Amino acid sequence: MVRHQRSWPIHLALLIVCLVMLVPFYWVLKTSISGENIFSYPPNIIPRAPHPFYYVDVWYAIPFARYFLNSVVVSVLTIVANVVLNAMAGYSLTQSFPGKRVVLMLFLSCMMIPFQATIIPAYLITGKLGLLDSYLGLALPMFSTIICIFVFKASFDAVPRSLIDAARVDGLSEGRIIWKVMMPLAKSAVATNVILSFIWSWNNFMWPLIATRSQDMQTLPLGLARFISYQEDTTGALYAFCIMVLAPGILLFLLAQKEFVQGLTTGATKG
Amino acid sequence: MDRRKLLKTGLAAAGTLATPAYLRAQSNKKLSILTWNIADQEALFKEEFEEFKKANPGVEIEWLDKKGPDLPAFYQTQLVAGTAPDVIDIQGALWVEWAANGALLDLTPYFQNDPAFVKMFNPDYMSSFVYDRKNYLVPFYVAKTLLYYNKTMFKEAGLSAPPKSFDELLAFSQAMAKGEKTGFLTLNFDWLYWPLMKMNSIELLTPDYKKPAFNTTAAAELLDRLAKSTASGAINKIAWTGRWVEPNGAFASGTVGMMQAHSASYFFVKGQGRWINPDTLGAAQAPGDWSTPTNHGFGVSKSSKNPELAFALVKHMTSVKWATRLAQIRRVLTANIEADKAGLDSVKADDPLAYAVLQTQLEHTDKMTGNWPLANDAQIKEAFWPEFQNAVLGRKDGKTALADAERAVMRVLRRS
Amino acid sequence: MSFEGDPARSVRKRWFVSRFVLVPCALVLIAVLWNAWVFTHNHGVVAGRVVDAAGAPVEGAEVKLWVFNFTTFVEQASTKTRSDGSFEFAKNPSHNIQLSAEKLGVGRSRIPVRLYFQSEDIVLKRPLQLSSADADNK
Amino acid sequence: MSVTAVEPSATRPRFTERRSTRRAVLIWSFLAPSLLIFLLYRILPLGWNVLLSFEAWSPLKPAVFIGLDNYQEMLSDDDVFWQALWNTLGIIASAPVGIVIALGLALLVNSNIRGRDVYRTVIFLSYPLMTVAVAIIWRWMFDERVGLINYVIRSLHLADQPIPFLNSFTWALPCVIAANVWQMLGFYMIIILTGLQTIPGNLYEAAEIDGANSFRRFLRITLPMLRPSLFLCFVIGMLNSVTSFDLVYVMTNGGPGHATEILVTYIYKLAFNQTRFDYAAAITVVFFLLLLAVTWVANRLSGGDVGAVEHN
Repeated sequence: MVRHQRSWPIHLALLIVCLVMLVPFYWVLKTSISGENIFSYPPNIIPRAPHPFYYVDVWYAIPFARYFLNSVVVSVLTIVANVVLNAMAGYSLTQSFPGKRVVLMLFLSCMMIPFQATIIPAYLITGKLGLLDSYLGLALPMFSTIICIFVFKASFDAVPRSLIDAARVDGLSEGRIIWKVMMPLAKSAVATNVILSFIWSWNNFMWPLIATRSQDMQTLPLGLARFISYQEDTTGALYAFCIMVLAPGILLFLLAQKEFVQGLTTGATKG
Repeated sequence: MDRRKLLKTGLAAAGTLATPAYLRAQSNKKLSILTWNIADQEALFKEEFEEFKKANPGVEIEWLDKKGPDLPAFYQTQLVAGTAPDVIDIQGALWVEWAANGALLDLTPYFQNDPAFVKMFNPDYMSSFVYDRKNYLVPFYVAKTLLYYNKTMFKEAGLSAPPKSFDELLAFSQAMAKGEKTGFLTLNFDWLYWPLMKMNSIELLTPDYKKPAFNTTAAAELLDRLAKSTASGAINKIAWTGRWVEPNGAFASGTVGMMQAHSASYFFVKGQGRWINPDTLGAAQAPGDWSTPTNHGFGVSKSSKNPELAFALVKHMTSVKWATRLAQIRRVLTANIEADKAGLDSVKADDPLAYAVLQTQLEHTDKMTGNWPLANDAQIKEAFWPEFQNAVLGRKDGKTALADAERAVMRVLRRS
Repeated sequence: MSFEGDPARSVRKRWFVSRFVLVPCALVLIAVLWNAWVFTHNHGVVAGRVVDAAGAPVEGAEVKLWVFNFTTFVEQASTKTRSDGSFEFAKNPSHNIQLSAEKLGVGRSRIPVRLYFQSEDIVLKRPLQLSSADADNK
Repeated sequence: MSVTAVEPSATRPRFTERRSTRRAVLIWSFLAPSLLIFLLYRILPLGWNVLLSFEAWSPLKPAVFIGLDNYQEMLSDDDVFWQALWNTLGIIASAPVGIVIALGLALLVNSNIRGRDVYRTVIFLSYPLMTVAVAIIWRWMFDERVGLINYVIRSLHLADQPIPFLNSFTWALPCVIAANVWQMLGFYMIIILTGLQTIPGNLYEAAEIDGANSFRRFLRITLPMLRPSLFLCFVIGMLNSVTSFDLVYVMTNGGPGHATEILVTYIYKLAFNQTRFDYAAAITVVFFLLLLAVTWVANRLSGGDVGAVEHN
């Protein structure tokens, strides 16, 4: 009874928030299928005479398939590397060892350097590694991300010590402890890593711009950027492009969201 | 175990992906060319390159294209890495800075060896690519500002001809402004608004380019007048806030009386505005025939391994044959006199209005302003424009704005 | 992240029917079907008819095929209508075209045609109707 | 990774020394890859910037040591720098707002109401989006003529004239901030949720027995326990926002005037549009120090160990 009286304001509040979160999507989607005369007021709330031709335009405006493929490859590389490296780093941070604070501070301070300021050295380094204009070169700078390391650390921290000690008593090696005891309890962290690292690599814009030379190494964000530049007159097409670029990310998220969102609640918890 | 296997395979896979395409294609007879956001002409370029390769066997050409805002970042990174493209297509005044920095090759000797080649081009456009008596670029395609006017709105306001003076320009704008309708617009990037200053004989710098010359009472008054007209809606404020899409779009919507923009705008506007035809749209010179160019030119990087070949490619791409093709397909002028004739003829037939627009680009090429051979043009632009913006948008009065601008510009000049 | 292959079979089974497999497969299937359709219908044939204001077929009207290039439509091909007012273009390369028809004394007309993919075969439902009034934006 | 091969047979809990040395090796070898990446792509570039900030250099020009000139110019003689600095601080200051909202949301969706997963999903949905696209979307929402926001405002008669949000000196920055909060909200919420999950339920039970009402329980238990998560939220969110460049670059490109110029965009423009890498480097260093200071303060305030989630 009590809950029933209480729950409707919660729902109301949440519904409003959701509305705020969703309206922009709708607005763009609407524009992408109906276009918009930028200079007629008022705008139509409901798409008038919707048609898919803006998407057709986008498809032929750039080698979409190719860019798409590139983005996918880079993202996959990044995701794999992130899950592995971050798990390792995250685990080490749960241990107490001399110099831990330094490492933590170091990691954190790494986030305080805007990428735009590192373009030139990053480019030179990648060049020294001979990775320019290659998938690996595109992905490498994002192979490990601080946030995700902390996410792993947090969920490892939440693994009850007793469990680990028990495993030690059973004589499991550290590696096995991580793999058999901790990882299963850190599913949520893995999901988070997959999604976040995908997002970052998928959305990365400045680095591919600098690190790629040949046309067929370009990634989707570059396509979008080029699109803004002169195709911008075809309003509808621009937003169609937005949708086409965003779709994969959203799709992946919606697919994994159960593991992701539920993992966060039922995942590694309860000290 | 399986964990390790997984990792191994992962790394192996990554390794195979890690061979850069263009490093594999390394060869000493290799040219790379960087164009400025003209990827839409891929087909044409491919043809040009094929022909060039036939003429010069064993040459490979790598074609790169970046969009305007990104090109500087890309090119400069390449400079630092020592892998700058041999040939580069540059717009606006960027080239001066790079020329001054020693990034670009001085083409003067090549020009001297080949007077016939130089003669092909419009001397005025050619001379806009000279920095301290040296030629650095060859015109690729060119444009300068003109005054578009909406004949329908002119009729409504009882106006017959486009304005002949700055005062008329403001008066006409005022006459046409009511409600949604505004009188005048200008593009504002790359000094494109400078003709407005020039009409009132205001100079940016002293002739020796050593000191600012714009901080005068006349200039202050001008800014205040512009601010007033903007506030009253005679001048659409998009003129001071928009870059490319907004102003052109506004004019295309048919609610703006006049727009000062370069010829490229015509095709944009035509694409958006159904109303446009020779009876509704007029193209004229701005008062005093002043205009600001935004030209594209081909330069050769000093770091180029084989500059002769690079220059040969430039000559090839700007030759009458290919310049003509470009002019016809892209509906632009190339400053290549013959090519432009041919291009104009082909346009004349199926788009008389485009013809009229392009025609203006060949007239009064001696009255071009707003392009100073300054090694720090970008910095001066950055120092001047925001203050100008403050003034015309009514955040500061002209006098203060100009004073601040002068201080900022002084700083830049002092540094160099 | 379950790499323990112990209850392998059942795990694998569940994995195969999970949405992580089904959704991508569905997408791939759609893509394949669509491409199959495209490859069988992209000969670039554009056919239609030209009629006058009264709706009677117009013979010998000049029909032009305009193809979108950068920001403008450029003339790609032109033909004359047959006795029944019908016309047909062979190799239309584009997905965004305009058709203009004109015959002295009868009038002119120009219509935009959007295609779902490049050089899609299409037969215009509505004929181009010539009118003496000056056609739009040209 | 291969260093982890430890034979189960050889390990008995009493061999603690060997184990501990092994663990040291293990720990550092686990950290190594990440550290290497950061060294290559963060630390070294930072060093490069530091060196450059004391020199006069541009591509093709030999570097000349000029001491503190760049810094002097920045602090004494560059209005734009200060403007950009204030705007950046403004964005930093806006992070807590987003976090408070997110905290509220997290508490709501943490209560076991129906369809909470749906709510979570929807609220988080904005974070996976490409920032460039987000910028485009919001530029479109804020559009003066047909932007939805202006439409709403005008149809509610809150304003008779459309507001040129992104072109107005007063509105541009708030709009950018709003877009930023919109994108980060879901992220904050998720982090806070994870934090909430790690609060042992028995604490609440105990408090309930003590008869503390929900508000006091929130103050006494939830908030203190959440401190680390909130700190993490602030730091990560703040750093994300101020070091991300796409949003401003696409929405306003720093304009009008320099109304939305932030340090990142200014650094970029200086380096690549004005070829002043040296000066940009100096600003980068100052920017870095600024963020370091802010983080340190936040760390003090939250009293939390960086990113840690305590249990005791």
